[in-house]
Amino acid sequence: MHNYNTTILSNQELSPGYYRMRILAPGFVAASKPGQFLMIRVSGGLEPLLRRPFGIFRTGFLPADCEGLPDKEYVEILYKVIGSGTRILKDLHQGDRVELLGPLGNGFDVQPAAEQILVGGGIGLVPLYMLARQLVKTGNVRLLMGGRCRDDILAVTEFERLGVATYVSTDDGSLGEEGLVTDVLQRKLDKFPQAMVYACGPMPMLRAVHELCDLRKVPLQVSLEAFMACGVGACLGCVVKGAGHTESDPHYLCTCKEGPVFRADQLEWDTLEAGHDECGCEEGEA
Amino acid sequence: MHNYNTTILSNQELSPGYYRMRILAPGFVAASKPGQFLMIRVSGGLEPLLRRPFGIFRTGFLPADCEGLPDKEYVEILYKVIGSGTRILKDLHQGDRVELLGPLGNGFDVQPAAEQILVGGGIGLVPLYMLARQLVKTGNVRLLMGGRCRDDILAVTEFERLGVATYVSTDDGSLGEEGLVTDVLQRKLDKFPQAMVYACGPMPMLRAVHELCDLRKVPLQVSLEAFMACGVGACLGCVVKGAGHTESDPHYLCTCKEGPVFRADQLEWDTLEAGHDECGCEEGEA
Amino acid sequence: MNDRNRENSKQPSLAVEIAGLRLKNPVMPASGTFGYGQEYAPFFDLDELGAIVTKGLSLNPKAGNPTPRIAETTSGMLNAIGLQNVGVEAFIRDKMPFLRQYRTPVIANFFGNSLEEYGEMARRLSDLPEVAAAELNISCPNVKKGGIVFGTDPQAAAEVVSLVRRHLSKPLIVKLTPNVTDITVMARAVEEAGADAICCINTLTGMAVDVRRRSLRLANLTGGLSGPAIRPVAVRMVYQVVQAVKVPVIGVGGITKAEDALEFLIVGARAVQVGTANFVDPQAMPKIVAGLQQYCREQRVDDINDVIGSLQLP
Amino acid sequence: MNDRNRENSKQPSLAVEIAGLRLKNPVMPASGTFGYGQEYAPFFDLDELGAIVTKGLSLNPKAGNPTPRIAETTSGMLNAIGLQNVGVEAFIRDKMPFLRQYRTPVIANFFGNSLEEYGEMARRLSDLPEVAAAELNISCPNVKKGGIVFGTDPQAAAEVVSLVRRHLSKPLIVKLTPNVTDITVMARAVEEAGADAICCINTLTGMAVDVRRRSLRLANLTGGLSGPAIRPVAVRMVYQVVQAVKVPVIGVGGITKAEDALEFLIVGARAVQVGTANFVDPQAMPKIVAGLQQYCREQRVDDINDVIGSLQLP
Ligand SMILES: Cc1cc2nc3c(=O)[nH]c(=O)nc-3n(C[C@H](O)[C@H](O)[C@H](O)COP(=O)(O)OP(=O)(O)OC[C@H]3O[C@@H](n4cnc5c(N)ncnc54)[C@H](O)[C@@H]3O)c2cc1C
Ligand SMILES: Cc1cc2nc3c(=O)[nH]c(=O)nc-3n(C[C@H](O)[C@H](O)[C@H](O)COP(=O)(O)OP(=O)(O)OC[C@H]3O[C@@H](n4cnc5c(N)ncnc54)[C@H](O)[C@@H]3O)c2cc1C
Ligand SMILES: Cc1cc2nc3c(=O)[nH]c(=O)nc-3n(C[C@H](O)[C@H](O)[C@H](O)COP(=O)(O)O)c2cc1C
Ligand SMILES: Cc1cc2nc3c(=O)[nH]c(=O)nc-3n(C[C@H](O)[C@H](O)[C@H](O)COP(=O)(O)O)c2cc1C
Ligand code: FES
Ligand code: FES
Repeated sequence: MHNYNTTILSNQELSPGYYRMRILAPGFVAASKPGQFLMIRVSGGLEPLLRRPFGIFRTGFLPADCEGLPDKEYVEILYKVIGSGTRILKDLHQGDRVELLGPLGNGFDVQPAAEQILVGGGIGLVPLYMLARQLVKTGNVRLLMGGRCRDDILAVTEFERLGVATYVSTDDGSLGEEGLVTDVLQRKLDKFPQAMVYACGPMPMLRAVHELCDLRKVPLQVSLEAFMACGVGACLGCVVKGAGHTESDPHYLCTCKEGPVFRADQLEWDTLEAGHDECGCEEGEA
Repeated sequence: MHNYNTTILSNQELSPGYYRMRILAPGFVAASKPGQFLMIRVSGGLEPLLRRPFGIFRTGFLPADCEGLPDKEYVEILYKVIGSGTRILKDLHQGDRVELLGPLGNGFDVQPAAEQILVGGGIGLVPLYMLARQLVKTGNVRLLMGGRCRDDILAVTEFERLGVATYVSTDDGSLGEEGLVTDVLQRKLDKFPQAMVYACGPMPMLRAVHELCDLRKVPLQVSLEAFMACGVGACLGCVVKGAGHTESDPHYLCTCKEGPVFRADQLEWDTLEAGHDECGCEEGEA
Repeated sequence: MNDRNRENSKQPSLAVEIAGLRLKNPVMPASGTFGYGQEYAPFFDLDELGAIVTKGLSLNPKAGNPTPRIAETTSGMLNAIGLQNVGVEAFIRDKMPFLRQYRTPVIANFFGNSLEEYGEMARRLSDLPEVAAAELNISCPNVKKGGIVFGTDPQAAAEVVSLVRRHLSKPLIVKLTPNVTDITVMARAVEEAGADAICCINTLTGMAVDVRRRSLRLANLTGGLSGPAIRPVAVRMVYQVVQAVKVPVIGVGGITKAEDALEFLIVGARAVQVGTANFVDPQAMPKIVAGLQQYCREQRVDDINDVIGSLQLP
Repeated sequence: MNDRNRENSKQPSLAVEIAGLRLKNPVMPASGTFGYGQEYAPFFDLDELGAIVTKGLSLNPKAGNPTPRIAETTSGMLNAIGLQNVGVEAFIRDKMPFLRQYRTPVIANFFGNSLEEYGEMARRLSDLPEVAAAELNISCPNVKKGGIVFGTDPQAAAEVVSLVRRHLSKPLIVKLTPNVTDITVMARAVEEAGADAICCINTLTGMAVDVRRRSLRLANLTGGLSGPAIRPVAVRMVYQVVQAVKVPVIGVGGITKAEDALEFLIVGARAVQVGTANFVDPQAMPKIVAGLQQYCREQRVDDINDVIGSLQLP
């Protein structure tokens, strides 16, 4: 876990409103586990004040022709433009400086299995790439990727290049199958009842995924979002209620430190929505 | 007086810490009088919150090869990097947007005379250029330009090109004569007792100029600085005490609206320093 | 934003009513940040505003504080103008004729240096047909006599409000200071004493230091903090006051854009005032009015009154 | 900056003393923004700090408020954590061992849900040799029982302070809320009741609205405003308290850099706490310490104590 003052290598629009940013990050390749995140201070000033959390999409080394740069490890994020912070982020250029804190949190608990199913909703696909890269070594990996429309479907070919079988669905049918990603999941679970499931996306999707898996006793790990101030477990702003939480015997989990990835059975699903309802995009993505 | 959302045409360092910025400003050529100023919002956000006032150095038309741009009138400012606002300003580039309010305030009362003496201290030279451009039509114009060192002496050749005789002095003798600009003024006033004097610069210099002129009954106009919030006479933040001011019969003048140029006899010189002491640069320029 | 097609539908109504005063929209300047109106006339038609609120007026001209009077802070500014004003007679003579050109109601903000002066000012303002309502400032933190005592003590506040109420023949808005432990106590006190509406908040008392010189950045030592920095405090207090009283509440503090104004309207303010933002952007207010229109269209609301107080509690 | 050549001169001393506690420099975290220390240990050596201040502790573990608990505002943030904490026993068991590795004094921030609990906590903290001093929070605006009554009423505050004073065998710092009409009344009350030092300010109560959903952005409705936005209010209150009491004052509120810390020191704070800035930059505090060193060199001051209270009044 480090606090970097580092340099942006590239920042490109992937599809309307979605960007990919590559940032120099010495030490990140060895340090990052699938499902971890980082926090970025998008401005050297105080506007906006807080850092913004983003999943680590992937880490890597620069190709040889970039030698001469101070360091060759990079980290990549994919982000959706939502509000003040991401609007500033999207206007940054190669060579601009940025403060980066990470890698943060606990990633996925990677268990070998014959059948692995990843479920991504929109930008929730981000933490699944490094996970897939690891899982393909030990079994079949399927990515079920959902979004409202074709613009929300990102980086699918990159997963395919890893050898992941991808299944795209959109609410409006503008790409892949028309319908919810959870409909696809249901079919896959019927077919592969021994699968392990890993999901990241908006809360209504996660809840539906949880219900499908719970019914079938399929092990599920989910990556959550929460409002964060510190990212390191100090402010207690990002908590979710853990299973068995009561007022007199509180059992809170920090999304930043004990998460953002949790086993489904660690969480108190009944109360999750309330706190999380606010954390979506302004237009109420589902 | 207009509120523009306009475009920066250029922004160049003139000497260490001093910049010249050219901004598209339709209508400015006809509207601007020598000694007026403008206010710039250096950021579209709220940091810094308030606009920064800058004297109008000059206005003009773009040469023909720039045709195709939305409008061809520009305004130029010269500025010194002092704090948060000017630090942002210096990093802006051609094509960046900027909000500009102006022209503001009352300029110099331009009176024809055979001998005209302009006294500029450091960045205080700014409002004198358009004044000189007008005055050279009717008499001899001399610019006495002072600074702490050679870096503070700006744009002198541009005055010379107008036909202005220039006399440079620096505290450390690194350019021109070693000594205070007011020493030069004293000699000139001895020689041209009928001159009219126009001055802009730090308060200690203005006070010394005032004392020299007052003694000799030479008419003096000074351009003042003050902390400003609105620039249009609404907040009453920028006031100076006018001659004859008393607590029971207050006579305040707004630097932004009734100034920034005042006839020396309009002002209550005894009290000027107190309020103005704060308005200098952090290192206490003199 | 993604509802361009809905924009053709009929214009939503922004009109609101405050203590019998009908305003074409809920946006007006905050006293002391808009001069006497004329200063901002070059930038937009003042008739686009719900009302015009004047700089605080007193019986006699007032010199105000020594300079420096303003200092910028993070997302805010401190001012210690000290209620400098031309006095009510000069206002009538020199400023009213200009304002008479407009149809927008004029609200005269005023204060006194003593109980008698407050009463006298109320009588004087009653005589002026051009003044639609009066806004009583019992809250300016800068001038000891100008209000700090009245503004933080419920009994003293009630006393001055009922005095003014007796002498004033038009709607009385009372403006409260946020520098109190419990603003609802003040709000209830002035409501009972006869306020027709409550305006809050005035500035929070603050201070800034020039660390190189080790001196204060305002000659008056302290000043009033305004601007976006104080908005969360202002929204909270407006929410509390709305719960505590029956009279309409005007929300003020840190509004720079339509979303900010909406925070106040949603927690129940009937109108809003825009202060420091006028300095940042002289066209802030017409932009806020346009933004409220757009919000109503996006939210499919025909009447801004349906937004006012529409806060969903959990 | 332009004084590179002076940098060779001997290191200025930053050491200060607060109620018998010697701190190697005046910079420490604000309670609740630094966890129990361990969270920030990856970013710098905690021994670089003047002291470590813990998250507020209570006798029993405390669940805190529902989420969302935080919301960003202009140059500030609202929090309604609700004093969630592991309780003093778990603190001793799980957190103290880590802190024992450091030489920097540990200040335990604490609160109670009742007078008895405050007393019990004071006794419990007295037993712990690792705790150098206790900081009594009578001011958290979030939890009704956790202090709002004590924090805004001078009598109630005096009562809890003298109770704690009787049971506490180490220096007692009392932390005040800014949500009062006159902070000097509170400061004098707690000084008389036995506070060895006063810390101010806690957060200003605020509120923020999600205008699309027309709901509040915190589940708890209101929250505490912190960060640069509140600094002018904090500096003013620290200045006032310094004038009003004899005990040392610790300044807190909106500090992000050395210049900000210096504002507090110059008006007379003996030390400062850094809160929200830790979230913005986990290395904010060591940078502030370095900035204080540089300032002393630039101002040719050998001892930071010569800066403390050095404000020049006009
Ligand atoms: C662990 C984690 C991983 C994330 N990974 C990604 C990712 O890979 N790609 C991506 O596009 N987004 C990701 N997000 C969401 C991302 O942090 C927000 O979209 C972003 O902070 C919005 O900032 P803004 O300033 O543009 O929006 P604003 O609405 O202006 O933000 C205001 C405040 O709300 C917070 N906020 C807004 N939306 C969210 C949200 N959904 N979750 C948490 N806080 C929010 C901001 O951080 C900020 O504090 C992640 C969030 C978390 C917690
Ligand atoms: C009428 C007028 C004309 C001016 N013309 C010029 C010019 O042509 N070129 C130039 O370089 N400077 C000029 N100045 C000074 C210029 O406005 C300040 O240097 C600038 O505002 C500093 O901003 P900052 O954010 O960099 O400094 P900061 O110190 O961060 O500013 C903080 C606050 O102090 C104010 N401030 C700081 N210094 C001054 C000052 N000297 N006068 C007034 N307010 C100040 C800022 O506007 C801001 O509100 C002029 C000032 C006035 C009033
Ligand atoms: C420069 C200035 C002058 C002010 N003068 C007055 C005044 O004369 N009377 C008054 O009631 N409030 C006065 N105020 C307070 C504002 O009306 C308003 O309550 C406060 O600034 C908060 O709003 P804002 O954050 O939008 O500026 C003044 C504020 C400023 C910044
Ligand atoms: C997330 C958060 C939690 C806090 N928890 C506590 C607490 O437990 N006890 C306490 O006395 N103050 C608490 N505070 C208040 C801070 O200690 C500090 O007084 C306040 O944040 C102002 O300082 P700042 O502007 O530097 O953040 C908390 C503040 C924040 C932001
Ligand atoms: S974000 Fe601060 S504890 Fe998780
Ligand atoms: S700057 Fe507002 S009156 Fe001059």
